[in-house]
Amino acid sequence: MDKRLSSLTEAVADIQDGATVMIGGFGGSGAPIELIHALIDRFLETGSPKGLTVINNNAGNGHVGIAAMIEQGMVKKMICSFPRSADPTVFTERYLAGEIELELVPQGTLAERIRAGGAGIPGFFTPTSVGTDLAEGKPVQQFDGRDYVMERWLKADHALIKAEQGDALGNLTYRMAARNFSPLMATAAEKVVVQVTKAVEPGEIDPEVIVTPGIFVDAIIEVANPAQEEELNRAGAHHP
Amino acid sequence: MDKRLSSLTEAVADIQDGATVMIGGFGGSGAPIELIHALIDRFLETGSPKGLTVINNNAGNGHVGIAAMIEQGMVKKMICSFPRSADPTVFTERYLAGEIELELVPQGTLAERIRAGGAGIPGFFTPTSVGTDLAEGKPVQQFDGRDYVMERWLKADHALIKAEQGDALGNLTYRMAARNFSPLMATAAEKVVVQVTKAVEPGEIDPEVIVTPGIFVDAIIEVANPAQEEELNRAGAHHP
Amino acid sequence: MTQKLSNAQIAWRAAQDIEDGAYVNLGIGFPEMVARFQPEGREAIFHTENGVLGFGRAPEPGQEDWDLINAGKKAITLKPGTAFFHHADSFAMVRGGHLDVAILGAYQVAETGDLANWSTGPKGVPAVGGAMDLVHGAKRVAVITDHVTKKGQPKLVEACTFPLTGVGCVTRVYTSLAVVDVVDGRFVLREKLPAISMEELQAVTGATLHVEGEVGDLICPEELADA
Amino acid sequence: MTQKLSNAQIAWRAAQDIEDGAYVNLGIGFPEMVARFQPEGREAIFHTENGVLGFGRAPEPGQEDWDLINAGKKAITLKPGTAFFHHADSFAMVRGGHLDVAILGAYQVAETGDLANWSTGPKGVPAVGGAMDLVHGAKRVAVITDHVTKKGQPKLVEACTFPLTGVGCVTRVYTSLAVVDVVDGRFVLREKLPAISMEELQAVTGATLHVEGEVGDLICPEELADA
Repeated sequence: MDKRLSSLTEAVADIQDGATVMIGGFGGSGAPIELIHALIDRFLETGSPKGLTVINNNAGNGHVGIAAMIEQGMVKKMICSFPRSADPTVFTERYLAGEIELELVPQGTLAERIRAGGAGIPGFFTPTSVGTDLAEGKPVQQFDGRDYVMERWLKADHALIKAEQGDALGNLTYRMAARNFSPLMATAAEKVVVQVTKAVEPGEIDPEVIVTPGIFVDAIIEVANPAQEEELNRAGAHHP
Repeated sequence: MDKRLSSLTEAVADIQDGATVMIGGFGGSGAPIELIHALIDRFLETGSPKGLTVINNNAGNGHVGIAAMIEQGMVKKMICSFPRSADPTVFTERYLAGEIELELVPQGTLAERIRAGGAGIPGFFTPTSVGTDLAEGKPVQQFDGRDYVMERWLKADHALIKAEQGDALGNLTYRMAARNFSPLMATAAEKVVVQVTKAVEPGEIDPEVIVTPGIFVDAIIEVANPAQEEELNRAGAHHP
Repeated sequence: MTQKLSNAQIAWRAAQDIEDGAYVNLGIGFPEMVARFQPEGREAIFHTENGVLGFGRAPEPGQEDWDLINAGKKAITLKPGTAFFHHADSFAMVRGGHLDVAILGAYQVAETGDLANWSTGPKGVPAVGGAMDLVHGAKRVAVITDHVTKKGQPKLVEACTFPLTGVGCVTRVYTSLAVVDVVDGRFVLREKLPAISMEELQAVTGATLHVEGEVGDLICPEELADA
Repeated sequence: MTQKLSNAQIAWRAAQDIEDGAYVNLGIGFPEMVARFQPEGREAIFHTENGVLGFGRAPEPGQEDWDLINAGKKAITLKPGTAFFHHADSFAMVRGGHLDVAILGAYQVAETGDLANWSTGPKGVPAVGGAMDLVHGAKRVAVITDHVTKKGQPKLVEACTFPLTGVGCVTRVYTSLAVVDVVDGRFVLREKLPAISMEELQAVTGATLHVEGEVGDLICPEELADA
């Protein structure tokens, strides 16, 4: 079994119209720019995939990555905690025009819902958002005299994430704060595709330091010297 | 801030009668033998602590570690998934004599309840045990047409765990399958004391490979060349 | 009817259905034997509840490292690609549906797919381990077992009389006499030992064995007969 | 009444209450400034939602590594003992009560301890980030804020009119004029600028300021007045 793919095109080939896609990253750290741009390129060539629901902490910055997906009209809905950034224009304009839906989720609840999706936990209770607008319509239950909101798991058809090292079995490490949501998303999507900065052979990663065991990963594609979203934005990049 | 202690005696000094204590380990791997034996020694000298509720996957093996605690009469109740072992005599005899209580919890539910305790999640739903005797008396709720049992978090007054490396800030790594429940227990107890095989300075552990960040740890005590429970048992050891 | 498969033969048969690259959990005890019989050219990746994925075979006696064990507390070894993780992540793999197959032992399997394998009743010390998690987690839950108990009682039954491990979870049973699927609340016979007649097989089975299409011959390597 | 504390002075005052070894989360924006003013001999350990504990100061311009950022997407640095972890573990730290202090900004704080700091109403794009988790997670939730809005409206009120971030969560407010505790549904004044009278302070506060015992002088380093 070898999970390594040979092209970015292949890596994003099976995402269908209307799919739910988790995309790793927090701001620019951990954003799988090359996978996202390969998906945009596919859309520009074929008109598909569109009508996507995208799950990420944010809603894009500038004109690359998720912002570029939104700009091209591929995204129907964002599920995120913080749709603001240094340059959130693309999302903001479409949101205010009613052209994109937003499900706003507190950040810790977003993380826990994704983890729950991956861990087979359909619902859990959290104190977060109790008594606020974001708890509206959700069951509230008291434990030990304190109110908690019940939240549901979050799953996706696909996850696109970025890792540092990945071996042929899909075992992954991450780089600093670029880890963020990616290990969770790797557990919660039907098909998990990872761009790794360095593809290695099984055994090259110390078993003690593997963050995402290969069982969660379907495919890896090596992208040496990947773009960093923050740096692209500081350089005023656009995709395409 | 330096979380390093200088003696095992000090490490177990504040566990009170009637306390709930999580003890790391799965079988012999990860069992903090020196911490447990220091606690037994304290009990033998002072008569305290007794009436303990102990949370561990098992209920002791042979006449060392948790089995020795039970043998000395320190344990009122075990919360575990599998109270069997190569030599479970100590627990078995007391259980059949009605001298020790048992709360039997499926292993994955035990792990998740401890994680929930550490993560501020008072309740969650799991498919595990639905329709079985172990779900008796627990709320059942349907999600997407499937039944799930609601389980509660599990917390403790103390956790005694074993790690491989620990720095002065409490950052920890583990050794192979000795990791098991310990990173979870470190999050779910009021006071977390760790015996580490090697105490190091902050910065000596690569930030990428820390498994338990120091925020979860209250104190560490270096025990170089720790005993391995399985090896003690194969040698027929008794404590004291 | 004295002929029946050895445990090794049952394990071998179960191993034939495990695909290359499958993630597999083998219950403690007899099911662990399945790992020995991976077909040529296929490599399954074994998961153990206590936080190891992709481990290797048992070490030579004397070479054990007792911090490297499986859920049955037996020593295992590293392989290239082995990963360690904690218990919550381990059961996220189980409960989250990431395992392709779990192969477990059984006291009884019902035609509804119910499984009883953790307790034979209120006597003694109960112990459940990870079985209740596995039966509701793995994509496919199979059982390997002798066809009858030591006393000759059927283990394939209409309804379990022992406490349940899980409801409607088993989809295939590999016994010492047959391979039986659970389909829509019925046992469907897929394979049986050539030497045993349908009537003989039904006589030692506690629920109706249905036939849908061909019943294959259950043929296992002879050299495992005494293993 | 023109005199008031600068943001740096408010941040300095809040920093004085952070104990050595405390685990602290600072909200994005103004609260991040608190990290600059750790008292001599004390060292707090800073947590950021995006998976870093025990990080160091901002790097020199040009030295940023944009994979090493805080929740405000600002570059940070490593320190001996820094740890990385994923978002679920990060919010386990938050929700599980492992943080000693969270210091956040506010649109409004009510005498009940209710906090509004994420939305000023239905216009624009709503964004919540980790604020709702932090207010119910940290052992102590403090607010730093100007005492009034830019238009001079009180930010300390009887009841928040903006959408709530959390109910009954704030226990201390450091403002540009005073230090106020929330005690049993009332504001209790602990310190105020010496130059402001009780009457003047009450006039710019939207709920009754109670006095229990001595009201201290709120005195901050002069050199931070223009910072």
